Amino acid sequence: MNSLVPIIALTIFVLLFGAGLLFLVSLVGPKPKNSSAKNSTYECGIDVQTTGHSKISVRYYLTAILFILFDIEIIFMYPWALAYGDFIKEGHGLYILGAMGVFLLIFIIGLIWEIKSKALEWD
Amino acid sequence: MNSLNMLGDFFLSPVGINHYLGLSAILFCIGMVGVLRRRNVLVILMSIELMLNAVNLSFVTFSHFTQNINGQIMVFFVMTIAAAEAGVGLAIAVTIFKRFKEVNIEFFEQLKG
Amino acid sequence: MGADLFEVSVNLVKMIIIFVMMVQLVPLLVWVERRGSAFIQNRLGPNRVGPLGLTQLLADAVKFIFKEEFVPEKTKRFLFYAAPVVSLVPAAIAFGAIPLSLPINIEQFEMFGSTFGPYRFAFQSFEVGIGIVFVLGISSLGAYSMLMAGWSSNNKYSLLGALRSCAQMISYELALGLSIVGILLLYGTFDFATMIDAQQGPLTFMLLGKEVSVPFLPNWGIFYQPLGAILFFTAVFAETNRTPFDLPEAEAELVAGYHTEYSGLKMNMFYIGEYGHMMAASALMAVFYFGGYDIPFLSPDSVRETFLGWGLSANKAAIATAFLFHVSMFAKILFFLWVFIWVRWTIPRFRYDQLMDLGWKTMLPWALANTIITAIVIYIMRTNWS
Amino acid sequence: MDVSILLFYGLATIIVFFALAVVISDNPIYSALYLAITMVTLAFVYFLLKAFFIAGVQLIVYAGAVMVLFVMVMMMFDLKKEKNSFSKGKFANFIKVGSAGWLCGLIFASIMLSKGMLPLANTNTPQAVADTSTKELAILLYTDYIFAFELLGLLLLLIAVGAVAVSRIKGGTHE
Repeated sequence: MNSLVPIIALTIFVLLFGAGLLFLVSLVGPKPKNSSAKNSTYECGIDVQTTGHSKISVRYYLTAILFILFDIEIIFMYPWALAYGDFIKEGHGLYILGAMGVFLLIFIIGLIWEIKSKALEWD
Repeated sequence: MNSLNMLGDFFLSPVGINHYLGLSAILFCIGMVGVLRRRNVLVILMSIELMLNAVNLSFVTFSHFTQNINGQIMVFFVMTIAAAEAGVGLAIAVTIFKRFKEVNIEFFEQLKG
Repeated sequence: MGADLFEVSVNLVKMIIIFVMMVQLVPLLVWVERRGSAFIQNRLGPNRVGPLGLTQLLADAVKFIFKEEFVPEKTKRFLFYAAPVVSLVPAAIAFGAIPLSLPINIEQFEMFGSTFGPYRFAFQSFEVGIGIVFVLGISSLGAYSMLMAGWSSNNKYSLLGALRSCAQMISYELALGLSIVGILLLYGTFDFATMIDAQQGPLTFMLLGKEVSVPFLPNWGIFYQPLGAILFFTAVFAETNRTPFDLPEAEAELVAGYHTEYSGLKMNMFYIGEYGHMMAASALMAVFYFGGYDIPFLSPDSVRETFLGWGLSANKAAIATAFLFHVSMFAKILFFLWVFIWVRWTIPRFRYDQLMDLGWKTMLPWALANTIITAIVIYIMRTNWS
Repeated sequence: MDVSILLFYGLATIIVFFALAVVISDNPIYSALYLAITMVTLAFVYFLLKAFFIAGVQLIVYAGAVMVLFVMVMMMFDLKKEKNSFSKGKFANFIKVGSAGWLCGLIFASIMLSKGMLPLANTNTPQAVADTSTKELAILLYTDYIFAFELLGLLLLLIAVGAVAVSRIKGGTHE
């Protein structure tokens, strides 16, 4: 709780700072003169060809899914890394090394499979 | 004790286990309404995430108020499963979307092996 | 946040000062970047406005403020405006969680006829116990502002750039997260201050139950984790979307990436967010691998004693010591910021498939190897074999 | 008025508001962004409950990974505002919302009625340090729950294989 109040206060302050700055600038700056050429979506000077959102390669979402799975495996290593020294001090070093060894083995098999299966190829 | 009394008790007492559990119950039911009423499969997946979060919240609450760390481990596992579920669910949704251009759950009923 | 009004207001002011410092450093860095790039490319750079072109910063600021507020048609207006504002938040909070110097311990003192104290002010916006995990989590929220900007612009270049930078960010977050495991193994803590405390003094480690000391080297993380440091710094480049990994802004194919449709101050806010990320990353680099606010061979206590010897009161000595060590931390941050700029103008941009290959197929396995080697070496060194 | 009461009710209001917005908003991209806000606020609630590491994991996994994936997929789909975002049938909808509300009331009533039945520990222990509580968690996770932990590793591997296999299915317009 001690650290929560300043975090929330800083978030609110930064949001207000940004929004206030944008608002002030919109008061100061010149009023926009609109024309259809200026208002249209930027497409390197030609007329707008597509409606904005064209088809996008599925690889982006495949990358994101694999990221989530590996990210969780990495998160599982954090408490392990934190308690590693304590385990060694109590003489259970080999146990904790083995426990994570099996997990890391699964991780490595997964990584090798992903690379071999060409799921991570971009062309 | 009548229900009005109970409500008054609830809001005037200092924040304790009941309040967190109440928040968790509200979140769970909002997620449930989403699952039942929405027809977009992605929004349904998100509502399920909301329900899982509600369960996590109650786990953490019990863990805190009974000073038992087991609850937090459960939360850890639930988060893992939830992420895995979201990954596979989205993979299936994307595959169906690229084939049929459809995310409506009622359309999914007509799919055949 | 504090027990009484004095403590609360000091903490608030401190928080705002750190944020404003971060924002104020951005124009200065832009100037350094322009002059530095000119220096590297054998040009002059901006040198007309004021001495060394320093007042160029002011001119730029004025220009940004008096730009026309312009939104293209068919944009989602709310998200279009929200994206640059949101991009400030992760950087500011991540930077606020990193200790910039020793905490200041203030003893009881009298002011305006009443006594205050004792207080302990941390030299950072707020102390979070889970420092590393919190900073990683908060900085991963940076992806939202990009996606919001890319999607709300209703422009295919924006959307493509946003997706690209997002995929790039998350790919390198793996290597980033994994390279930190080595540091966690080494220090056994999430807390930044504890980590920095462990890096004081000369290089000392346990070898097979005996303590070995190397008196001429500081006890910094870089000597234990050289590979981890390299991986971390490389991943950070990709996280902050800096060259050689600034693929989202590849002009040849994507115009200007997710901020194609942005102009004026809104555009500038994205830059503040980017530079804020760079500052947080530099500070993390200093904390993890270069001893944080540590000055080699100079312990805080001896410095405080010296200040006390000069006739300063205990409170003033504590403040002076904190600021002295803050200078050390700040110098390290500035050095790494200069390395960011230096690399930008030295190494050409990667191609997108090369970038993804580097992240997934090179850096992730190496980070894994770093973790395993660190674990085994720590096991061998710290176990009591007798 | 204690700060923690203010904090709890503030955070709870934000959570409930944005959770409702997720369900009500008829643009799925906005739904996903609202859900992200809900997740971040929930992480703050975990802070309030002194589950520091869980709060960090919530930020990294839910807010930083899962929701980013959702937003990315939404943007790829380019979904417009939906015309039929809710299921039809007045009576059916009434039953659906009613049953959810009934469940909510039921849980509330059971919470209030079972008040005091759970032996609560003293939560006013001195400021829990994040490191020690995380170490406790780690020791439990790698001793009592070691089997579940290794199984989860295996599960994640299977999911990765499955996701790649599913996305390999031929056909459709997206490359």
